[in-house]
Amino acid sequence: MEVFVSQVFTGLSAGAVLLLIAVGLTLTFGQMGVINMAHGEFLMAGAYTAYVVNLVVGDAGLGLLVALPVGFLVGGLLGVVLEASVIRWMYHRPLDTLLVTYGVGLVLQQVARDVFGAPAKDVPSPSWLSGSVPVLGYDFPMARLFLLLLSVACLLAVLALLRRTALGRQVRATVENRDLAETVGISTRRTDRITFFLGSGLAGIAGVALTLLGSTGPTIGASYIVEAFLVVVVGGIGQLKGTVIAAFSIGVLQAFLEYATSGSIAKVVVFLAIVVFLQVRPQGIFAVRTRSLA
Amino acid sequence: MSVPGRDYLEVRGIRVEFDGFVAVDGVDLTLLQGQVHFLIGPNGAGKTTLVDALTGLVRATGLASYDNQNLLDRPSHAIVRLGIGRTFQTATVFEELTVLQNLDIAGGVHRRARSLLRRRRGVPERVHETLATIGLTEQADRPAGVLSHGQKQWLEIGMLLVQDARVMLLDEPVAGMSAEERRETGELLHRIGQERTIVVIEHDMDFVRDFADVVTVMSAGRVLAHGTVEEIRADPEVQRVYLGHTVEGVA
Amino acid sequence: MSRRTTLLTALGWLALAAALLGLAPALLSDFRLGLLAKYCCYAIAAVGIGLAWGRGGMLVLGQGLYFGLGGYAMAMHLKLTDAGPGQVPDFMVLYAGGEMPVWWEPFRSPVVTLLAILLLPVLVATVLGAAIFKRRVKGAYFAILSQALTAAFAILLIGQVKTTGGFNGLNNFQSFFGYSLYDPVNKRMLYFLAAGVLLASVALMAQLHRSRFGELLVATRDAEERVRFLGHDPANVKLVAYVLAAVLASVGGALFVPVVGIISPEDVGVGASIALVAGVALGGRASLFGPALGALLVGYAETSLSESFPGSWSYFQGGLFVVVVLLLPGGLAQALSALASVRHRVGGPPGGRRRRERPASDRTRPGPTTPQEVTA
Amino acid sequence: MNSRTTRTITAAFSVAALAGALAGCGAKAGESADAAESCVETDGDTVKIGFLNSLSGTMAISETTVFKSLSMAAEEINADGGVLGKQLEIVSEDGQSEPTVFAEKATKLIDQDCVAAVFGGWTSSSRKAMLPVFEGKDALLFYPVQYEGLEASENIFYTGATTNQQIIPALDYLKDEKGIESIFLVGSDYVFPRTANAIIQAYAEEHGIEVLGEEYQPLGSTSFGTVVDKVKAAGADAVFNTLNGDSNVAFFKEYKGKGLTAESMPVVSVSIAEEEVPGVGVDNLVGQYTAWNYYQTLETPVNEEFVAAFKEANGAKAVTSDPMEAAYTSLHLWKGMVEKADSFDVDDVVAAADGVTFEAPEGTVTVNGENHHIAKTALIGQIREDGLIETVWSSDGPIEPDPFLEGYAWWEGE
Repeated sequence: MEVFVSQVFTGLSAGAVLLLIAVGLTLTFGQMGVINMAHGEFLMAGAYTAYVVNLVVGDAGLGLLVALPVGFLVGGLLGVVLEASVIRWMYHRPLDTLLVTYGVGLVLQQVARDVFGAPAKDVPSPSWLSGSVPVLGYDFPMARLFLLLLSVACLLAVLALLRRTALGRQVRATVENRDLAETVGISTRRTDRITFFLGSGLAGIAGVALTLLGSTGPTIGASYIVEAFLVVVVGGIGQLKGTVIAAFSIGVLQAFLEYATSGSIAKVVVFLAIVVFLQVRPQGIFAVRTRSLA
Repeated sequence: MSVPGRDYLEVRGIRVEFDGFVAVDGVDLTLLQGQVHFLIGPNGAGKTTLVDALTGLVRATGLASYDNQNLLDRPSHAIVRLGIGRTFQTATVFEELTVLQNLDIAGGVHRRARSLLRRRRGVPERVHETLATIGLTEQADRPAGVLSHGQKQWLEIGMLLVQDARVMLLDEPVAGMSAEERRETGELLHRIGQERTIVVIEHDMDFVRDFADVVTVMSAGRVLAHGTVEEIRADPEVQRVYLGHTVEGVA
Repeated sequence: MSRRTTLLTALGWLALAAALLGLAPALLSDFRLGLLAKYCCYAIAAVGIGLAWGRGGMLVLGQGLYFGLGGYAMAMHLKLTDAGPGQVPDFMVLYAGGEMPVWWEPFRSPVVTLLAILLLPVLVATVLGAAIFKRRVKGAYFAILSQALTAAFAILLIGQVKTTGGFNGLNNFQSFFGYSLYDPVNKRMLYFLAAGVLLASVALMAQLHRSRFGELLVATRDAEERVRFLGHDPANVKLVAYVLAAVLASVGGALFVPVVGIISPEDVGVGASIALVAGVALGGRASLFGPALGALLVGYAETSLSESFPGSWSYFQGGLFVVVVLLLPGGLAQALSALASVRHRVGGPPGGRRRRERPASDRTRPGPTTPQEVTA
Repeated sequence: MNSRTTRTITAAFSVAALAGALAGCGAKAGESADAAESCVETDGDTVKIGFLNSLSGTMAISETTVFKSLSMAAEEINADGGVLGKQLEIVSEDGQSEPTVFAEKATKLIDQDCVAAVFGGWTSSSRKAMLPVFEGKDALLFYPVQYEGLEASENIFYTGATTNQQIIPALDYLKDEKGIESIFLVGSDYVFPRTANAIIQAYAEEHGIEVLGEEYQPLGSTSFGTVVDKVKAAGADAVFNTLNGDSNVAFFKEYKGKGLTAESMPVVSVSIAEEEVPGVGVDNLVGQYTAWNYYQTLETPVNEEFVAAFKEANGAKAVTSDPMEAAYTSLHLWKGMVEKADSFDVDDVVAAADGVTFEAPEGTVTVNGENHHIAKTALIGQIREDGLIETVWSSDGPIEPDPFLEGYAWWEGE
């Protein structure tokens, strides 16, 4: 029982990390059919933002609170720049976008290495996030709890934005049918850019949050990107609810497998399970009925 | 030379449903060889969906029997191999291949796997004939991408000929064609229709009137009427539901 | 394909052969020739990627999987022959208490090994490919899946220290089918072997490109649904190309082992797999010579850049992807043919000109196109 | 030209290539190939040596510092008159954190640049990849990092610790000083942790210590939720940590987050040196233990000079660590061997190696001519608030290297 509880929580918090990264991907992948491999590097930029903000502010707690919005802006701006300079020219070539953004990612990694140096940087955790809270007899680390809450909060914010605002309606209309959206006067160019800002900004937030769990290095994003894409694919492209389910199930599945076997085997089994799952449901958990997706 | 079971396509009770929306609702049809059938009806009547169902693009229930096989059980390419071919609303030819290559590739179904690995030598007889039939002999070596819209439609029909499709399902083949091209297309259909079952989805009523042997009117997923152009014209039901307010050509 | 193109192809092939078999050995030192042999191994895999990606439209981001299958099969054989009959490879003596898993045993035989190098990728690629293509998983889905598979493979290798050498991989080979690997003359022999295989695979591609299958593959790439209505199952067409690409990657990997003297998870992982794609993109994915020449060029660039400016390699590789794929989707082949203003024909650069395939009806109702529409 | 002609030509060429390949064959296995003649140039005023470190990729974090201390040693030696009166000329290559590249660059340094010796490598995989190159070309490699032992190549000198100079003393410390009765093993999934843990298992069995778990994570993994859950649930007296690089950060953050401390469950790490501490975060590490043979805080005149010189060259914030010191020492040891042999020839240098000593920052080290390792003193350290490591225990003088653990009856190869 104890093992069960601890693994559910560990899995949920791992899923929360995946979710935070994958939500942004789902938005851009879903709406524009763009596979942005540099998403991981936006995350890295968020992590370095946390590092820099912390140096400037000098207080771990305040630093984190400042870094979250700043990280969002940094990630978002990088996204907009990428969209405007590269991706907008390639909407009709989704596969090629994958390679181009991978290249952008490589360059960003090396920039980080040259600017910040290769050694990993530590961002100190605020004192109010050290230690743990007992939940059902399990000591849930505060940092992980914070991450879980942050990820849920981000998700709710995105949902509210999509459901409640005019912008959200435009985004959904564009996802549904790009041509039709254009004919009713929605500027899909503008919508695309905003979506990209939002999705990339979320990666920035994820980066800031991840400094609570690990180190900040040039390859921090690359280590998450493959898994994050799998979450998107399993969830069903453009489907937030699918992404949520996929992220948490993969997180929990991995946690249990890891408990039963080892880290390597768990990863391999999860990857294979995903391949098999896509045999059963090639469209992911929730299939989208739209023709504008690539 | 009528092969038993291959001189007609029989459709019984076909039904297609998308998430509760019934697009085709129990259609019965018998499509005979040697006739040019026209399938007409307002937008959303289910014409294209019916063709999609017959060619394995959407799941359907019911029976569509050809050559003693139920088409609805089979994947698209297997249906094609039974001798049923189709075209699409927008002409889809391989634009980077030449006209000749487009036709040649259509004949691939009947080749053995080994011969696929060899390069094409000379032009197969059937391809030659087809080039003449569709009137593209002079364009044989040009990339299909540079053809006019009408020529692309003809090329598609030519590809069906090379494929030796016994049943041809053509989705709005004359859309966007000039009057002259329409006439030529109509004549072409009648020429090749002698030994085949040809089904044309069409909106242009002049074209229907000039070339249809049999007309089926669909509305809201059902067959409204079936018969010759004259019979359809006279059908009060058709006039009430359909012809009255949209089409002036027939009424 | 016209007579003139055929002639040009033949001349191009002869020029490549003359450069690889005549010029290079005459001009290069043993060390440089060894490097060229390594690039040849990458180029063999790249030729396969050219077929699958350039001609077939399948962005294979996980060829490291097959490169690794061939590489490890060869490496296991070399370790076993070095150990001698009935003996166990050195690393197993050290780390696994001298116990050898049963599945190593068949690789003692050179015949089994050579067959494994050819057939293992066929088997794996057929199973995976059939599963993936029959379910109409394509485009980005396919790319991501192939990448995930190679990532899983690398993790698996790393996790099995006792049977695969783990992160260290397999290395320290003494001999290659009876020939000492310490002898420079034998190293040259290996170069000729790698170059010969590369030339043969380019020749094989030339034949495939002008075959009916080649046309069908391009047709499938450009309009998969249309091909279905020619009576072909596009899944089968793609499968053949995918399997061939897998075999070429495997052969490249198998030659890589004696040439470089090591195979490790680093050589088969995500990064290595994408690096293979880089050369293909540079050279021209759909062209005949592009993938091979691109891979040779990228290999050379990597070596010389890292010799002069450590760290600049990342900028170069990243920049290459951005510049080439964005501005020159047909790669150098496109640039060359633009220069020569030769009009391209079958399988010219697909990027920028590929249309989204939408054959079925286009209406606002829930359409009949859902299963195959998701990917372009 | 028709296709048949093309095909014939193709076939002809393929056959010719194959025939050429086979006809040109050299020595069969077992026959001795003509030993590659060394091309080392020793007639001039300079002699070339090669530095081979990862200056890019994931290992650049650690190896860049090794490169810096090697460079410092070379400058010192040159300022001091060089080796046998010749100035050292450095050829540096980037190993890019990839074993394959290490093998390739090693070949280049030996064949193309004709260096007298190569210094570098860090990971076991890079060393394993280079080993056949150095043996095949009869060249010299100085490897400066503690490693898993079980190796003694004629062509490599190992100036970092082998297992009986690091792992076993750490276990002795835990057993004798801390009185532990149980232990939990956590490591990255590669050969060093696997081998180290095999040794620990054997040691534990011999000395009645219970091993409560053995967990591995893929290199570079940053998900330690489950592992730390297992560690916590097992409740061992101590944790033996062979994690590498970034994984340490995630592990220690998780460790602290789940309320585990140096007091409640101490962790002994063998891959965290002064250089890595800031990256992991001093807060997360204070009070934890490390096992090495050198710390920056050592109070010997030689070390104080070494630290001062290093800070002079690399800034006041620079720290020194065990692998850097071992690299620094390796260049000086090579100098000692060459001068003792009065020759740069590899065979002469190897023959002269036994007993060469150097007053290193870590203390006096001596080369063992038989297994090419060096005698070193083992030091257990504790991480301080300022990020430096303080010696809390040391072995009784230098320990003779025993890479195959032949002197330990409980070890029989696993």
